[in-house]
Amino acid sequence: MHDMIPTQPAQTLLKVTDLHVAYGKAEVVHGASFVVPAGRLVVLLGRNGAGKSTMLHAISSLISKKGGKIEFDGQDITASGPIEIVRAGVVQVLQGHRVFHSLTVEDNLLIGTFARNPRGDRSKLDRVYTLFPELKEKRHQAASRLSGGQQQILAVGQGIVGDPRLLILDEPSLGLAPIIINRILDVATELCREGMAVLLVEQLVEKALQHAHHCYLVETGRIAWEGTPEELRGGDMLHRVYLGGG
Amino acid sequence: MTALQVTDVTKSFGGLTALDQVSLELRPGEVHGLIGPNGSGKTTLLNLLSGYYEPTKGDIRLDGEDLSRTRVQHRARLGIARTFQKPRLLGTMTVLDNAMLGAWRDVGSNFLGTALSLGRTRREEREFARRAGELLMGVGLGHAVHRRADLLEHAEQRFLEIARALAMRPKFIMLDEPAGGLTALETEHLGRIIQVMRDAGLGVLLVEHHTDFVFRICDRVTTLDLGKVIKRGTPDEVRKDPEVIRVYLGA
Amino acid sequence: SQTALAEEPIKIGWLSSLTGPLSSAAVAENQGVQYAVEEINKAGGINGRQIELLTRDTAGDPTKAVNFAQQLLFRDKVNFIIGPVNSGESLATGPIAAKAGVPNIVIGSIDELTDSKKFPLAFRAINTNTQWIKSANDYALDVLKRKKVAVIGDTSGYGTSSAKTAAELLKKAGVEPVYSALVDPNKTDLSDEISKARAAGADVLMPWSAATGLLGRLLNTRGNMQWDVPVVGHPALMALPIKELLNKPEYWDGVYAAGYVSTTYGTDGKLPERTQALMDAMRPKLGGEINFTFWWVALGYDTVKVIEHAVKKAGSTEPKAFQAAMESTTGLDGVYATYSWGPDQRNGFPDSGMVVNRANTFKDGSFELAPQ
Amino acid sequence: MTNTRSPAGSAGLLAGGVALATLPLWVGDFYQLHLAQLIGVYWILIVGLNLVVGFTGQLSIGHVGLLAIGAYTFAFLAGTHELNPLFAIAIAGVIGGLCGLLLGLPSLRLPGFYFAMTTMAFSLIVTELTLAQDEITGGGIGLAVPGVSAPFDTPDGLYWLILIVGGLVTWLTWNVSRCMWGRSLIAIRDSEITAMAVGISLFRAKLIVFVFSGVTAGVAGALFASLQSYITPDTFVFELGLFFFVCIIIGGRGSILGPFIGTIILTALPELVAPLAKLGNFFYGLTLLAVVLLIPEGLQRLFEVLAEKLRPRRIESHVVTPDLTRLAAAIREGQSS
Amino acid sequence: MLLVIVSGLAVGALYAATALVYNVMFSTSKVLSVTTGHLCMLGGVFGAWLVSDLGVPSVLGLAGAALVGAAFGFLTEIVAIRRVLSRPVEHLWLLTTLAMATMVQQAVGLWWGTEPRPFPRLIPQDFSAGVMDQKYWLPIVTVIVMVLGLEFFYRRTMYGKVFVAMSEDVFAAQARGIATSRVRSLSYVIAGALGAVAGFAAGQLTFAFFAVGHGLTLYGFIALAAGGLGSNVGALVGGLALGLFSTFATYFFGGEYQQTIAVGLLIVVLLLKPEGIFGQRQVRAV
Ligand SMILES: Nc1ncnc2c1ncn2[C@@H]1O[C@H](COP(=O)(O)OP(=O)(O)OP(=O)(O)O)[C@@H](O)[C@H]1O
Ligand SMILES: Nc1ncnc2c1ncn2[C@@H]1O[C@H](COP(=O)(O)OP(=O)(O)OP(=O)(O)O)[C@@H](O)[C@H]1O
Ligand SMILES: [Mg+2]
Ligand SMILES: [Mg+2]
Repeated sequence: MHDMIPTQPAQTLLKVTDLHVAYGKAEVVHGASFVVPAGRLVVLLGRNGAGKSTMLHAISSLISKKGGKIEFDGQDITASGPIEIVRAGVVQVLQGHRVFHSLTVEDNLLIGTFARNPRGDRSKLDRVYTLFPELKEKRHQAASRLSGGQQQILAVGQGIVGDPRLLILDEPSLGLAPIIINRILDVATELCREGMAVLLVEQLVEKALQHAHHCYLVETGRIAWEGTPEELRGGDMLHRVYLGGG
Repeated sequence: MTALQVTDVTKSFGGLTALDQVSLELRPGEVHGLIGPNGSGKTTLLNLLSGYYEPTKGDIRLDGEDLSRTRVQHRARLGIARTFQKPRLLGTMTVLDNAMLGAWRDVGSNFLGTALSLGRTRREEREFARRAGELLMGVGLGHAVHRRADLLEHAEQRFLEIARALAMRPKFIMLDEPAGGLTALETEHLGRIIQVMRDAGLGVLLVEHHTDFVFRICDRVTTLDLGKVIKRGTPDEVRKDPEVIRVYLGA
Repeated sequence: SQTALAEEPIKIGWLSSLTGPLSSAAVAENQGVQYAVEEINKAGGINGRQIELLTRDTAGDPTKAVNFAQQLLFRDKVNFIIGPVNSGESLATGPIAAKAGVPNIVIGSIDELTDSKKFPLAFRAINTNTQWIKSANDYALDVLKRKKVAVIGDTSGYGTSSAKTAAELLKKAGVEPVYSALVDPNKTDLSDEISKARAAGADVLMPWSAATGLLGRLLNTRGNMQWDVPVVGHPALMALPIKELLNKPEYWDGVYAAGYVSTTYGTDGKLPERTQALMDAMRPKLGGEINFTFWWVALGYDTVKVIEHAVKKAGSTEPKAFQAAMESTTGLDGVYATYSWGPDQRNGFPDSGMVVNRANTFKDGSFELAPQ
Repeated sequence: MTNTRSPAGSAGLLAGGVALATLPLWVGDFYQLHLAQLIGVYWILIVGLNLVVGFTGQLSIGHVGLLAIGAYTFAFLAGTHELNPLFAIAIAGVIGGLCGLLLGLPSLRLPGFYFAMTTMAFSLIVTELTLAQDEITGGGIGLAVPGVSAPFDTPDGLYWLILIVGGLVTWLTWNVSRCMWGRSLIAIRDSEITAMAVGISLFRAKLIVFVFSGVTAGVAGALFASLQSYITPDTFVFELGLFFFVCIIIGGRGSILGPFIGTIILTALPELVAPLAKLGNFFYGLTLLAVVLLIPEGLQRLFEVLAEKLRPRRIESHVVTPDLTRLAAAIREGQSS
Repeated sequence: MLLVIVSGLAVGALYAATALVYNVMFSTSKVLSVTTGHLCMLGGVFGAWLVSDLGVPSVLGLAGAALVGAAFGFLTEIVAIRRVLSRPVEHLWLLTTLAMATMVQQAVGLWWGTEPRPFPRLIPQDFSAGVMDQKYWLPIVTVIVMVLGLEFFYRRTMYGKVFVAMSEDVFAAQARGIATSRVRSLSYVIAGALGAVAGFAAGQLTFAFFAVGHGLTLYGFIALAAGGLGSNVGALVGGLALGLFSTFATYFFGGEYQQTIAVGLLIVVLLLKPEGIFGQRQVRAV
């Protein structure tokens, strides 16, 4: 696993350095640093409210950063807006079924391609339809009619059609049947094999570790630990982070 | 022996049949798990039970009384409570107020009485506040009683929803993916809470995708697929069922 | 203290709807009021006391009017109130001025505004609505010899009530209107009303509305239908904004409106010299050409002059004295009219001051007499 | 609701109460007294409307219609038919309530903004009817309105009457707001789904508060009429209905103190910009815009924020650990009772 | 009788256009702006000013009016919409747009005068043309062109979808790489221009009058609600229907109960079909 030790910029796709984020006065991310190498699946683990989503939002510059530096593929994207970042290939799937309810499934997917192609790009849709046939069935249904899980699948689909170079998934397993979760994580690994990178936030620690190459433990806005899944399973870090203290 | 009975219920939306001839019995003092692939009809069944939808066919009975076509409010007053897949709290109110809201079915004083602040109203208020307070302590939100609900974290919101449902003094409580987005530890706590409910004699209907969790705490499990019941029985029977593995659990 | 008293100014509160729909009358009257005040102050004021004018824009809203009336009466302690302009507001402020015991020069035309018992201190300078309507009716019936009248009012408070009065007066004269309707002043098209009036066989149209838009549409529709029927009614028919709204200038032919001797050209083509004098004096302020009916200015001017006259006569601004002075005023020559009030006569405007004008003779805000 | 008043708060409340009760004694002149009376009358309407708009979230911008109905009822009974004014005020309240019922029955079934527009239209309809039914309302001429009978026949007396009524309705709504009913209304406002889930009958609750607001509007109308001493259709312009609504939003939803202060400020404002004559309305709009942009959540929230500034409690996140024995006890108790 | 129908259709067309303008702003922001009617007012007033007072050719006049409308739309979005949408409290936009409406009406009133002023003849035609008069068919043609244009715009481009998307969830829309603020401004600019054009086309009906805004805001909304919020066809049908209906109502019952009748119509429609004739209702609450 030497080839993916962060200090080798060559493979590094995303590099977050000393990130600080605050909501109003309350700072919730206090200097987090981590890297996502190309072709790797990196997972962020941590308790609710630890600040994982906040970090992800900051990367896509959906919220303003208080400090720190974010580089993507060698470019400094700290200052650039959400659009440029999506165009550059950083696509994020937000937490919790964030789809557009009164649009049909198909239109939701087309919106996913909008940033790259303002006229919408249907050619990208087939891949998602083959991955998730349940979406194809319902392609002309309003998203509001989907079940919670189906909406989550659609959200992931929206991310994939944006053909990302770095795909950010925030708790994709939320409300999904185990079989689908496996399918999504397999897709993620496959994307990595194709040379993209995936940054994953997950509460299903075991499942996540099965697919991850590298993991970071987030504790109240800081990176408390980093290492490979094997190392993590070895130590008692997980235990500590999730029970907090002791 | 009261029970909530669903018999041969069918629900279709336009062309699509979300539920097809589903039967299910929810008994007091047992935790009944409801699992199945996404879009298999679990939430729909919950919505039928709590009255947001009317069944296309079949009926729903509580102690023999047919509820199929009664309003949501009526069932709430009969003691059928539920939580939602996405927590639905009142952000501008305090945690305690949110929990107290559950006591609505016990409110005896009408608008005028309240406006004139008759003794009865004040007595009720105190009573409800005490009860809700106890429940909040119970589910572990004691530290946040007077916090605005929109400042709660995800897990706290889920537990508050449960407290509100319990404040309704329900006979039956239906939980739609209560463990969604909870950490292992929090899921652990949730499990204990559910067991306490069961021991207190509530009938619990649990819709959940954390299968190991479901199999651990449920007495019986029903599996839906494409709106049909494909397997029901003890956790072990269901877990080993090849069909369930194929459509839901995966290898 | 006598001197001190002499120095302190005479406060006049001027409730004027300078903004909002129907503000053009108020704006013109304001010119007259302002000018009169300046003139008097330049000449050393009334009995040596300067006039302090406090103007408030009621925007035609009765509630605002009441508030400002209270403000002027009880906080600013004015000695006199002029206005308000619109009937709705005047109806609301009248009782308050009476309660405060402050003299009020009324410039609203609705008859209910004056009453020597209820409002002993309220004296009207303008003519009454009845005087307007009567002179218009007389002209239509007696001079034009028309008997099939169509009465058209608008749905505003003023419109409805005037239309009602008009119908009543006609009945008194033994004429039953063949058609009468109330129209929303902003209705975009009047073809249906007019064709109905025509179908009813009307031989004269009598609109009672101050809404320029409505009147303009009425005349345009009449013209577009090439229906040659005389229109007799509210003075607003002669206002210049109407002329601008007309599709063709000739659509103003055959339009006659209640007007005033003071703003009517004699056979010699001259205005009454008091009017002419004021006009010449004010022309520079009004920016050369006068493009609004001048009697508004005259009325505004007179309101202040009336106060001056009464105060001089009474020797003080003391209400009772003022009332006495006004009640004993007869034949006071103003620009706008020659006023006479009396112990139980609160409407100073004489019937003899009314005429009917030909609308299309607008010149310097004055008009020629309608053909007799 | 379960917001326990701080001693400072109740002290302030007391001081405010005393100041209001003695206002005629220290107020500068009749004009200011008149403003106070006007504010009081508006408040009587707004405090009822507040339950509809601020708590239940039903956007009624047409309450001026109900105000007008109350006003005309009073003028008709106490004026035309020389009924005892106090009695007439009561009847105006009843009529207001009835009209509220009639308006609410169809319109409260409509979603948010549709309801708003219906109420607005209602106010316009009332104007049309007052113009058309001139044998009762005097049409465009309007009606003269008598004062209230002794001991309320002096300006001070009228003020105290308004104060008493205002105090009463405020007390009533305050009681409602801090009990289960208040919670249920807010539930309806923020999430109808939740409200239904706990057994609240939406339409019934909406209708009840709307009728209540109708009653206060009717009473307010009666007092407004005798304060104006003359009413015409142009008195009850649609803008007035908006004004009431604005007072509440500026004050802050789900609060009572906020809208009260909002009412005072917004009523006094036009008088302050009066010397601007022609520009008056423009500045009114400008101020409204500024206020909404600066304190979008209303005065109430402003107070709260300031309070939090004074004694900030930092929210530390920690693991939720249930107390199972206690929970069991609580549930069992619920089952048994 | 024919004349009554045609004039009914003409005002109906104006209501329909106003309803369309509502839709355009609503589509990106879920806001029903009180300024909608005033956009038409601006079109009428500035059209008259440019063509009559400055004597520019009517085509340029139209362009100028549209420009003014667009500018005001843009301003509205920046001042009254953008900042309040980010707030948790709903319906603040009602107040901010109301404030904008009050200010623009007052400003125009002071500058242009409070009396209605004539709107120029756009096409040489004699006034005795009766039902064929341009003041009737100009608005009708305009609104039909508008509907076709909008439908084309929504179907041919992604913007229809983008508008809906961001109106539902701005945050998620940004995450998908949509320049939400820019898109919203765009919709308000379009709305402003359309409103002004409508006001310009109907100028000969309404005259160049500073106070036509309020009425249009109300009637436009009634048309929209009856036709179905969000549906352009609905707006068209609702508008024309309302125009005809109220004209006939006044023809038979006189002007006293105009509003009563119009609103009666609305209530009936909404009680029968709450989402409006062509609207579709949001399904699946839970
Ligand atoms: N919009 C917001 N305003 C204020 N505070 C916020 C906001 N969003 C999140 N927070 C706070 O920031 C902290 C981190 O939130 P965040 O959602 O990033 O945590 P998380 O690790 O994603 O938790 P979860 O696993 O529940 O998603 C939490 O304490 C939360 O209360
Ligand atoms: N209102 C509706 N209109 C149309 N189809 C609907 C509606 N509600 C549910 N459905 C369909 O019915 C099926 C069952 O939905 P339901 O929400 O019950 O699934 P679920 O078992 O809860 O799935 P999940 O585990 O993802 O929540 C889905 O295919 C969904 O698309
Ligand atoms: Mg998160
Ligand atoms: Mg579900």
